[in-house]
Amino acid sequence: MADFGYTLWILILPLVTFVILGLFGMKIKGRMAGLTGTASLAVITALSYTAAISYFTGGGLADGVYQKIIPFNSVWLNLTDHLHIDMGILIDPISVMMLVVISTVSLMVHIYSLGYMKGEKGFERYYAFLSLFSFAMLGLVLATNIFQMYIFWELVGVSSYLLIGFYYDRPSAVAASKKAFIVTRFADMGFLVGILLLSFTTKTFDFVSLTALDGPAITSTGGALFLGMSLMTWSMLLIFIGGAGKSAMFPLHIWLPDAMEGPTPVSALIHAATMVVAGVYLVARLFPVYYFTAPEALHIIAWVGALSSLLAAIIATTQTDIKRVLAYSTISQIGYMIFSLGVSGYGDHDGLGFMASNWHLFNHAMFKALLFLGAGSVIHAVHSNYMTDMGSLRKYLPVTHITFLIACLTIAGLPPLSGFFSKDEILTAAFHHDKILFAIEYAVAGLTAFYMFRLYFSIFHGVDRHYHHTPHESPAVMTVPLIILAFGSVFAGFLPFSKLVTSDGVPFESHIEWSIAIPSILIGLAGITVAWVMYRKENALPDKIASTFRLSYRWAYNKFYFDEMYIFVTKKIIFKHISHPVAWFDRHIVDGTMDGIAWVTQSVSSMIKGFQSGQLQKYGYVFVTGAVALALLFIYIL
Amino acid sequence: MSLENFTVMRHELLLTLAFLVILLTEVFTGEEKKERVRILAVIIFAIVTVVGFLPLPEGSIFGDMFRATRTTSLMKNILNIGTLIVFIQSYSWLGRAENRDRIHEYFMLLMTTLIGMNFMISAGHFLMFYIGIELATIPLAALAAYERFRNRSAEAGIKLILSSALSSGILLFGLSMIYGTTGSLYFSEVAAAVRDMPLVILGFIFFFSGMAFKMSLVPFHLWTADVYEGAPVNVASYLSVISKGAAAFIFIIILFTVFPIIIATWEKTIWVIAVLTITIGNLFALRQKNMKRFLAFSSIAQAGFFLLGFIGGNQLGMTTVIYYALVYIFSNLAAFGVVSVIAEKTGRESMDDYDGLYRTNPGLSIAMMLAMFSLAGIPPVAGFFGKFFLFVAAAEKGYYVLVTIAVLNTIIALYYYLLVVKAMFINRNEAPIEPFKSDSMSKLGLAICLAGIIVTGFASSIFEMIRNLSYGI
Amino acid sequence: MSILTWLVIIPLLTITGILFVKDARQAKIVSAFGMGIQLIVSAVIVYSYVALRNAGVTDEMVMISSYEWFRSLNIYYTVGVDGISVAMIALTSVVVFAGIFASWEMDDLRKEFFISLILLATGVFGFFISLDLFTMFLFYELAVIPMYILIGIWGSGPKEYAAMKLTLMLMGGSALLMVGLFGIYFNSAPDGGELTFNIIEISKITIPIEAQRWFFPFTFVGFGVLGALFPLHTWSPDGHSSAPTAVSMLHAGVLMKLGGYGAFRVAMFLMPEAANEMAWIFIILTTISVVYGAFGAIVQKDLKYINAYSSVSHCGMVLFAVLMMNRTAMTGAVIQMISHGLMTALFFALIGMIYGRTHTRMINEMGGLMKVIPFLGVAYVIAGLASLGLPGLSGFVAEMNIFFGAFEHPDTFRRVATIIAVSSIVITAVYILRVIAILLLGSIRDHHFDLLDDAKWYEKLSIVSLLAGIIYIGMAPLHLSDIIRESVMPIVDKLL
Amino acid sequence: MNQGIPLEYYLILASAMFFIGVYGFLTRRNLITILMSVELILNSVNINFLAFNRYLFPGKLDGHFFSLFVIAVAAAEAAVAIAIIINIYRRFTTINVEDVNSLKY
Repeated sequence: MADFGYTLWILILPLVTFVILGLFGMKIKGRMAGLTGTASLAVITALSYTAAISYFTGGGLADGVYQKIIPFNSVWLNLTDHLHIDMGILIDPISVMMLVVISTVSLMVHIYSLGYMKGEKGFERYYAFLSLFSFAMLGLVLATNIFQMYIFWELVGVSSYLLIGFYYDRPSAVAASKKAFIVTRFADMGFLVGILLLSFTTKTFDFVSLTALDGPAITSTGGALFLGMSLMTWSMLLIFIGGAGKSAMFPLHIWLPDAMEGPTPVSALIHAATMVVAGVYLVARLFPVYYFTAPEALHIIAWVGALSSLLAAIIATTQTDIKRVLAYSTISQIGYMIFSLGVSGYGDHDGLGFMASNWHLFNHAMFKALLFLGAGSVIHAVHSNYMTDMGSLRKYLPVTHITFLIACLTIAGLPPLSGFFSKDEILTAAFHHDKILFAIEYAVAGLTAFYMFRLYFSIFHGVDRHYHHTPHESPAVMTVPLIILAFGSVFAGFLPFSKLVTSDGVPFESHIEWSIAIPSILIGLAGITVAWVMYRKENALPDKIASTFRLSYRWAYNKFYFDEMYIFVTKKIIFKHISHPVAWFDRHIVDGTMDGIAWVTQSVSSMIKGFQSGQLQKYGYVFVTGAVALALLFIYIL
Repeated sequence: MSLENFTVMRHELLLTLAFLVILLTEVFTGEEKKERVRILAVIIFAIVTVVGFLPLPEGSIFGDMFRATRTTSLMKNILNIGTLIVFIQSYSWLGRAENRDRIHEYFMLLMTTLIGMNFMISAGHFLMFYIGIELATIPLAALAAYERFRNRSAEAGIKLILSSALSSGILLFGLSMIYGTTGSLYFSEVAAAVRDMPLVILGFIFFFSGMAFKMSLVPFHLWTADVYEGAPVNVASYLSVISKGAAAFIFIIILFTVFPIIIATWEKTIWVIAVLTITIGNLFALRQKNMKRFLAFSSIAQAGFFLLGFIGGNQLGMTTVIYYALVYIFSNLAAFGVVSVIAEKTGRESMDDYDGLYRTNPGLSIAMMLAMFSLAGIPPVAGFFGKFFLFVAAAEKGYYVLVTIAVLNTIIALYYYLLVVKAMFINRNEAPIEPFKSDSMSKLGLAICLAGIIVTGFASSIFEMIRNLSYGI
Repeated sequence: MSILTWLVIIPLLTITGILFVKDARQAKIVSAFGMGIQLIVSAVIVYSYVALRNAGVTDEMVMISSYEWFRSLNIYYTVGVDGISVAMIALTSVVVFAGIFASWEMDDLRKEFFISLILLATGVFGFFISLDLFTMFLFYELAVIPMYILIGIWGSGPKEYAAMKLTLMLMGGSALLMVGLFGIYFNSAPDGGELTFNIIEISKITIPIEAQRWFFPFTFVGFGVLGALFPLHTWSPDGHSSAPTAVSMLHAGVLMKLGGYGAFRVAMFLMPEAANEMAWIFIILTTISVVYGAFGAIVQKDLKYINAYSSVSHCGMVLFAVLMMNRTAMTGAVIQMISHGLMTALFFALIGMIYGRTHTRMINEMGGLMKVIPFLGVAYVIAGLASLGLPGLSGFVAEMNIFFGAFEHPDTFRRVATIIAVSSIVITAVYILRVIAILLLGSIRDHHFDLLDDAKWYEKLSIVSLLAGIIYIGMAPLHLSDIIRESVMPIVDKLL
Repeated sequence: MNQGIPLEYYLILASAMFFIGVYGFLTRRNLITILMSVELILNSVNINFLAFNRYLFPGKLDGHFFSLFVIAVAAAEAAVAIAIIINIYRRFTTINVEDVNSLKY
């Protein structure tokens, strides 16, 4: 096996970059900061590719199985007698794949941002945050143990927070960043409790021993039953809540559309390609544990994924903010991946869903980053996020148009683009698992094609809006990443993924099941056709349909009122009925008791002042009474 | 009985001598030189104090009616120190024109009361004790009424003399019952003969209330505040410190040596009285605005704390009572010293007048603050040690409930002591007391007190020395 | 003389120095110098402690020196340290050092201010090095009482009320504590022999269980008042909000730690059986503290109130962890004390600096400050992130130790309490982010704020010294946690 | 030898005097009368001492001496008290005890 010691630099470099840019960014201002960040990430990308190539070309194989390699591990903190938090690097197929995804997209975003963010105030801060994010995300995927993952998980969250709130003078951005952080934090609490339960059942954090088939997790009996599910199931479910929060799964998805307040390249990197798939990665990482000890949890995961993909797809058809459409599309696609894990089996061809999920993750990263960067290019050109302000842009933005179209075709799942392959494998896996879920995903495939082409047609076709400033194509520093990603989207489908990333590390052969693939292609085409009819040219059809299905349209348009529900819970219940009463209780009851004691003392003091009347004879009276009372007390009572 | 035997009465004899010297100077000095008596008195008394510290043979004379031990001489020395400070503090007040012709009276009366207290402490017989107590009280009434031209002074005098007459009447009535049951008035014989029977208990309770009056324990305390407020500041300080300290000393001696057999009774009495005294004293002190009145109530509460040392009848108890008395003398005299300086210079006695004092007279404020902290029992000043050891003494005998009540009361006490600190340091005042320079005698007095407040706590040798001289039942 | 005693002597010398300088302006230089030396001495102590441990010294307490004081009561001035006290000493010296610089612009009665402040610090240092309950108690009260003066004179808002309430409640706590100490003292020789106040000596014997039942609550609650144990925490919001910057820093940063430290070093270490019996009551109370403080903080509008409630929550966490009585949780408790000490001191320093510029502490009157005072803003964000337990900053390390330690108990009661306590991390996030959003982000609400200056050099020094600690503990917790893990063992062993 | 008046009679007399004295102290308004009430109390004590000495402990003279001293001290007390009362009269122009209450609460 190859030596992967150099992978340590993948973690060190971005951290160093962050520290340098954070501390001295103000001094080295502007472009230099951007170039520093980009250069550092280029090195990281090179290292990642080196690692991937050397791993998959035999460096990771032993006895025909991809091994988990730990080139570096050291204790960071001792917790209990059994548990200690380590910091280390775990190299295995999925982590290596993630390295490639993250470094590629991140590098593209870094380069793209040189153009997109040019002249923005806080350019160096932007790159510092990007470096922090890269560090956190890479640390997350390379984690050797669940706790290290949790640590970086949180760091990813905070860098996401910082980047969403990059335009911190915009109230909407501030609100969005807060919301993103708090919602994911809430989910992370589930994650943490899950880790607590898991680690005290298994006495380890270590992924290698957790996922080992003879390890403490898989061989555990599952622990006591609680509400009909074993302790292990509960813990795995709670851990999944963490994943669902990060991956914006229903019903914790509400933060993601709002997160689009951040700069568009950030959306591309964090909220499309990398961070949001952390949930998928988490489940994939612990997949054996889920599969063997918590099948109920896996079942729930499948349903959550399916529902998320369906709801998000429906909502996406109604939104007019192009970034929001993409955001819901992201939720929908991640729903696919989660769902795919949920329906997967373990080992060999049974693990098709696992492989498909990761493959889709890989492909999705490419085309969704492309879509976002393309959207960024569009927004850059017309200075608006709303498709109602756009139209006929294909004339002005040729490169963007072509790459965007490629991405749309990819996500719609048309062969031979990469989306087709991974989606097809997912549907195949679903078909063998559960027919209802399969049907849902089929519908989603159609919806996806529809809303993506709705988007496409609205932006690049339709009426010319007579723009104030003629939109013009973005500079090369922005278009080159688009082209690179477009290549990725097109050709990623030809990677022999089932030879590389499998549930048990053993390569297997996968085939396209044409009986499933052809209907799915047709559904995709149908979606495109409907979109073509409705949005190719400006016409009354969309409004007519909207008014026909007014109620359902309004529900979908308002995102099924999830935001309102959350606001109700937080403002009306937590703020109004918990926090305010607590604050009141503290001020008036608890504090009032203390003041009350003082008040009582004072009043008693005033009450008894009559004894000191200044009358000598009253004094004598008290004196004699006191003496007599004492005498009586002691002679007759005590 | 040879003449040498009289050396056991050294303290009393020296005081008498000093008394005579003052009397003679009074007679032989001219009108214009009367003021010099002040300095003479201070010097003489300083000598008396120092001589009092010389080693002394233990013994008894007058057929055991007068007993001198190292313990009693320690107590007398402590009282001497306190009185010396009072003398020093009275210096400038006596310099007033209206007091000029009566300077010697002041000193002679004070010395007389001190002689009375010394006899009280050394008494081995209730007659000696009674004479001592009256000798210590009657001149004080005269002193309280010292300022002839002030209504309040006269009122204080009459309240003191009549209350104390009533109290000694009741005390004597109690004594007569004890005499009737035990057949003797010698401490040692009474101690042997006393029994737990109703008449003795009744007699004891009456005796107790008389003593409680001296120590101003609730409910026998009502004269205290009025007298302190009406009397001249220095007399009030003498009353609150020396008189009370002496009462505490003799009370603990009598309880420990005469009534050990009925400890079960007086423990309960003291328990009840201690709780009452501390609580009521604190509750009254809470509202006071006049500094003298305030200190009066605070000293009532302090008297309650003394009782914590009484209650166990243990050696530690007596140690802490004596130790606390010493600490209390320094602390309270410091407080009264500041009050007296300010009253002397500006005529103001209200707590409100102290607002913003720190900004005009920082030195006095610091002294007052330390005194307050010491009275409240805040480290690192001596009061902390004193209170802590008192509580230890009570806790040693398992009176945890009492200790708990007492420590909770220290919080109320802390509140009103902090009010003074607040007035001086925190409150702002439109017309604060003007900056002034104190005379050197006041400074000397305060300096001695402050040194005492600081040193007495840390110097464990003082505590150990007292401990070696104390005894339990 | 033991080097530990210097920790008490240096502040006293500094006070003397301040007394003798003529110009009040020089007072701050003398203080800074004195506390700088104190910082160095602390560093030397930490270093020599580690060296001793590395040399294989396994005594529970090291660097012990003892002087007889009150012979007849067997009271000694005994000092000595273990890993916990060493850590607390280091914390204290950092916070005091930062506090001096945070009050650099103090103008009214400057000499007195620094004297009181350093006197307070003397008490705290003395408390942490004491091994004799009497001296410990003495230093404890010595640390509390200057608060009155400090808040009363240099405070703001309803300062007299707040100062009085704070002092009386804390002294009320110490009154209970005193009763508890008597109980311990008089039961320190159940088989005859000499009574003692020495913690190590007492820890070797077993106090009769009946006595423990009586005196454990006294002692624990006595310390608990200072540790903001619900419902005796109400001095904290008023006190902190009225106190001047450096005092809030010292008080929340260090003084409140006396409560937590005492709770396990005295109450639980010496009376383990009762501690085990009664833990459930206090676990309930501290769990309430943790959640209640956090909820209380959500709706506050005054920056200091927010931080005060947050302190209630975090200090509740300390006591909560202490009551879990195992190695991990205890370690967590100590790290939480240090972490909270640093970050809350940082918070209060920043609040003071912001207040000094904007003259308001109401968050809704400010906004967008990040633009004009980025240094303070960024520091505030970091402190906030530390407070909500972000990995890489100190709060996380502490909380993880606490949660894992607490969860180690197999019984449902403690686990449920743990999960409730865990929920505070979300609530904390809510109020921290709320403050950051309103205070620092958004647009500037008042145009007077456009002209504010960012931090001065002394403010930066103060902030950086605290930040350094937070980040160091957060990034490389192993050193600290290993030192503490070793030192909690004797206590945990007794409790099991 | 004690076939005359029994001890109890003396004691009852003394007690009566004592309580009359106390009653007088508490109810009379004139300061001089109050002082006289105090003398009554002291005299009741004297009777007690003398009676106890005479009847119970005839061998010793403690009680007798004690009453002698009480008489002497009472005289001193009266002297000082009357002096102060005179001063009170000068200052307040009354010797009604109820009017002498400028110091209170």
